[in-house]
Amino acid sequence: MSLAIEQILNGLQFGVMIFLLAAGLTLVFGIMGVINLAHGSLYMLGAFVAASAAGRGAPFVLAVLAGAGAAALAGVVMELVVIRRLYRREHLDQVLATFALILIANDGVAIAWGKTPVRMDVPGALTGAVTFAGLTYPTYRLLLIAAGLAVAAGLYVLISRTRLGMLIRAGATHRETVAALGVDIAKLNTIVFALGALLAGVAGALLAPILAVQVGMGEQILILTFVAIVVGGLGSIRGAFIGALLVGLVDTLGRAYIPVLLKPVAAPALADSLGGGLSAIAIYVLMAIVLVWKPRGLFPVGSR
Amino acid sequence: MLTFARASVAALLVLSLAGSAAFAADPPPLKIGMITTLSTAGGYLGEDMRDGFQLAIDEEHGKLGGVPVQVIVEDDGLKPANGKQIASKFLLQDKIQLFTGIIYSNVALQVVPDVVEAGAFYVSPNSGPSQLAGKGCNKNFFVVSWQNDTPHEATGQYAQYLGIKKMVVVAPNYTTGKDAINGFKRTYHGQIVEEIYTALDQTDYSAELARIRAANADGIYYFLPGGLGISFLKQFTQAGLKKTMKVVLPEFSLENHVIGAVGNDAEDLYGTAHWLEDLPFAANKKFVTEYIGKYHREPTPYASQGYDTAKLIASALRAVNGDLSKADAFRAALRKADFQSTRGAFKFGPNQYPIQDWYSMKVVRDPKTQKLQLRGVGKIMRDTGDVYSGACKMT
Amino acid sequence: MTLALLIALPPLAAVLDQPFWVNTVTRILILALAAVSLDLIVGYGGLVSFGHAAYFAVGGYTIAVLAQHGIDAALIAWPAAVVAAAVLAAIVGTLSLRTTGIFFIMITLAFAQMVFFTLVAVKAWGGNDGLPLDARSVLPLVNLRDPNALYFVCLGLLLAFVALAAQLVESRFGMVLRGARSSERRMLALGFPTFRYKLVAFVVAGAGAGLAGALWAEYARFVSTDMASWTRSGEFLVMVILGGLGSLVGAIYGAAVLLGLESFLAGFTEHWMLLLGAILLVVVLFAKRGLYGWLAGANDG
Amino acid sequence: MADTVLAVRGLRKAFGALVVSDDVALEVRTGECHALIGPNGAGKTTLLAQLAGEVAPDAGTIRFGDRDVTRLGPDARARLGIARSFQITTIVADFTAEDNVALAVQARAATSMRFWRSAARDAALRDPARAALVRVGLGPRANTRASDLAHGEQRLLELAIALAQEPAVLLLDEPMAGLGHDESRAMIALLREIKPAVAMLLIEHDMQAVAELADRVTVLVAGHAIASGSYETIRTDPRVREAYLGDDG
Repeated sequence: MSLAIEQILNGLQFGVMIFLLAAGLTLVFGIMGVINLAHGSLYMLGAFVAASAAGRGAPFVLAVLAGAGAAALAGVVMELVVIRRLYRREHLDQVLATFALILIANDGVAIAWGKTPVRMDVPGALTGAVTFAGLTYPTYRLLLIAAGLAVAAGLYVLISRTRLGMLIRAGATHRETVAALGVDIAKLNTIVFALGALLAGVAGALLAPILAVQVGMGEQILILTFVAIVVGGLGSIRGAFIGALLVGLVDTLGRAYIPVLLKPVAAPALADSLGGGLSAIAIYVLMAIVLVWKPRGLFPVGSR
Repeated sequence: MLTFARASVAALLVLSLAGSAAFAADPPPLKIGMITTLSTAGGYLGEDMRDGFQLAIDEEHGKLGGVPVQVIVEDDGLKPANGKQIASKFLLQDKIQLFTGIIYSNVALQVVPDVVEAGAFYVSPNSGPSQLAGKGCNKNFFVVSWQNDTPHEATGQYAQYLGIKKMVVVAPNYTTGKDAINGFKRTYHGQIVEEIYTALDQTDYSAELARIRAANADGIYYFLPGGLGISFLKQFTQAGLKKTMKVVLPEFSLENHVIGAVGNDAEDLYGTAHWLEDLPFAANKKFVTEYIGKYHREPTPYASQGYDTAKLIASALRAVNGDLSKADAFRAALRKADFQSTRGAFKFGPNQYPIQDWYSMKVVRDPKTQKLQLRGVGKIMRDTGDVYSGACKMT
Repeated sequence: MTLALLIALPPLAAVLDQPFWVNTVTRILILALAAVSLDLIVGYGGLVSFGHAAYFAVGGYTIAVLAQHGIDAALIAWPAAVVAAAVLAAIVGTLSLRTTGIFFIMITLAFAQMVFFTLVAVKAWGGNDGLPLDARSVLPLVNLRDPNALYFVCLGLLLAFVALAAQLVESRFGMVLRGARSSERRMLALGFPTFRYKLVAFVVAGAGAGLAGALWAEYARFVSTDMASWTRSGEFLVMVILGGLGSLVGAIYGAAVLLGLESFLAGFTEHWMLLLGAILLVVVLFAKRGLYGWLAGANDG
Repeated sequence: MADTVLAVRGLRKAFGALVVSDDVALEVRTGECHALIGPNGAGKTTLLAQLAGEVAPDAGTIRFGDRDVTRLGPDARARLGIARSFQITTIVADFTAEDNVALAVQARAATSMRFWRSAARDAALRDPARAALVRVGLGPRANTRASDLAHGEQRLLELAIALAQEPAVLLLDEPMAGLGHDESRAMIALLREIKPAVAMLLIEHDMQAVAELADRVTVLVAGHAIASGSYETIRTDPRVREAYLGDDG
């Protein structure tokens, strides 16, 4: 029983981290209509900068802020130099241009930090595990869940209660109206993009202590993120949240239970490797099922 | 008409661009084609290997075995198709007769047959696939590192030696991973309570770690190359599992890059390797000092393999005075393995894969510097070849 | 003139002692075939498939697996590869074509990933080590072992497919397909069951990629899982966009330029990806209709 | 046989709490123009979309002749002979005017799964297409890209496409929208000319056009058909004046 709860917590933790990336990606798509494949590169940058800062003795919180700030700054530059020119272009052009950005970012990071994975430790106070209700769970993972949920709540408040949020919501469905209100759309776009980049940076920095911080780490998680926002319905923060949790849970629980469930019905060696194969494709099956059932995701937004 | 002209100009341009690297330099130096992985997440392995190889050339000021050489390095991007393309360029355009460099077996399996069929030589610094060790062996194919199964056999042996009763084994769900686990099982005879296969692009291992905890084993072996292993080890330690389980690893998951990336999490890990930084051989001491002096980073097995590969090639080039058209003599010289390996005794088996010693090692904290270091503990296997060589009928 | 150059290439390469040219261009021709087939659905049907590598891989693996079982007659193996890829495309298309836009991109990617992970896990087909072919298939009258013969077979099949695709997009069928790209609602209102048209196009494109995969297996005498990887799908898309959407021939230029650049830059510097990225970025930002638009001398407007 | 070609009974459609069609009934007969008027947001376009099959009703039936077509998709209905024009011009922008009409001709033909012959040189498509263009006065513009046509010309092209389908029922969604005075006159004349051969359902804000074309008028307010009758009856109906015409003054 406690194992099941642990696995659900694991799925939740993975899900909220995916959400941090998914939120930015879905906002940028919802408001600017841009598919940004280079979102994972901002996440990578956040991780590298945080690791560097921590390596130079910065306290953990400062290191995370440095990573997030660097990603946001890179986001602003990216928006001003490249993304801005893609708003009115076809999705395909956006895909190609942001794919090119991935190549540049990966090689750039390799030049700046080298190809060897970089180290970042879990802060000393958080290395242990917490025991509650007969369950032992790593403190740092609990922190990740808390941080992810806090950011989600913060985003909810930002979107639903503030003027910026109002503009973001309006911008997703009624671009012209927002422009007519006298709002500087270009500035709004830059702000939204920087916000998305910031969240990606936060995710990178928070995960840096438990992941290999290395070139190419952005693409590993990028596909999962896209699956999450597509399952949730593009452009919807709520959809991204549900989608990310679904992906996190399906992926984790698939890895936890598919091999176990197969054991009684298949030869052990086959069960292990077949189970591994099936759990690797579980999220893709999830996405295919959702899209066959609801071609615009679980929470479709407006008409686009 | 203009459009056609432009189109064909473009086409010509592409062709000449693709080929122009070849027009750059003419011999005297003997060209060695190095196809390796420099980009992608696995790029640092190729970088180490290349730098180790280069170190041997620098020792001789641009020569190997007294023969001036020029190494042409190209990145395969971890794509077998790219490796193949580079190989045909090297073969057909640059007329290269001596190849090395490939890190990953899936690339090697595509490239090596092309190279040896063309009558050229391939000396592998890092990949010894089983397909090319038995029936598929070839007289022009040499492996300096190990047969792919052997590091895992050594690790199994060590786990056995450490008296671990119940093990969990983990590997990615692909052929190399399954081969690794089979290799481990060949020498480990305790109980394997859980066999876990992970995805190739996995970053989060929490689900697996919960399964591992539930399995109540007292030891774990995993083969997760590069970043996969780093992520896994960090999360494994985080989950507090290191307190209850002994971790026994093949050298891929326990080398200086890994230790650098995981920090204290590496403490008290066990492992096996065919080469160690602190092996007491003169050739090794020289290599380690020079490598750190030149590249300002700790050497890895990949670096030592690059260096040894270059030294082996040097010994054979000296024997034929750089004339590769004396293929039989060159081959015979390679077979002799008349060079000082950084890992001590080294000779080739009948399939031209190495026969060598395997060491056990442990991560310990240096009492003076407080730095974590890999220290040799002892020999775990002596003069060990591989199980496939019997099937090799060299022609 | 480009065609004349392509036909003259093998003798020219022989005279200049550059056999590598034939090898390189064969590779370009095969991948161009896959790119052209993708352009058929992306450029004319507006169906951005991010899983085209799956059909390429299925075509290739069909050849290799048949060869594994001793079937090496090209006249059996090649059609089998085409049919296998077409069947897969029919299944994926049936399930995917209800979605549009980025949803379609992602669902095609999902199916391709399933193919990829399956190939990685099936040990009988070599898993991630891939599967070698002992020899090229046997074609009556033509010796495929001769690089020049293989070259001309690839060239011929590429031209045949381009001709077929060009015919297709100009036909009644093609009019409906292109119409649906720009206004699906209108086509439905006219009475066209657009789903069927898109599905047929999707299957033809899958078959084309399957043929390319089969040729790749013959050319490389090896199939491996990276044939099905999502980066491979991405490369096909880059070729199509680079060449210019909806021009068929453009995809060939796209393939040539991408592969040429990759090969040149990788020979030139370790940081070739940085340069490649910068070049792609400049092209997409400034040459709006792709290389074909530029080559055709058209104004970018 | 009664002349009723399209008959709607008890049609109901709601988007969440918003009821857009509330128990709507209407009929369209051959040779007759049935106009559908009502204030903005009354549900006219959604009603038309249900007739065309783009939107599925929650309840009610739609009969075409003696066949129930309520559950058929738009393409199936089009093949039976229900054609529509769009309020916002929906043509294939990068085809020529003639290509656009040729598609409609092609749609009528038995199958378009023809892969070999070039459609551009297919006289069986081109001749009727050109005839339809000539009929709406676009003959000289046949080879112009649709996106290069002026707005009024695009509206005419919409009509030519619908005509080329040779439908039994023609659903017109504001054909006069955005037209100048002279263009409107020409459009009305054209519609009068083709009226005898088809059953016509017309959504229109231009009351002049409704007066000239409609044999019967149904007034839709908030999804509800509040009145139906001749233009004169409707014009004088107090409920209608209150709900609709009153607004216009």
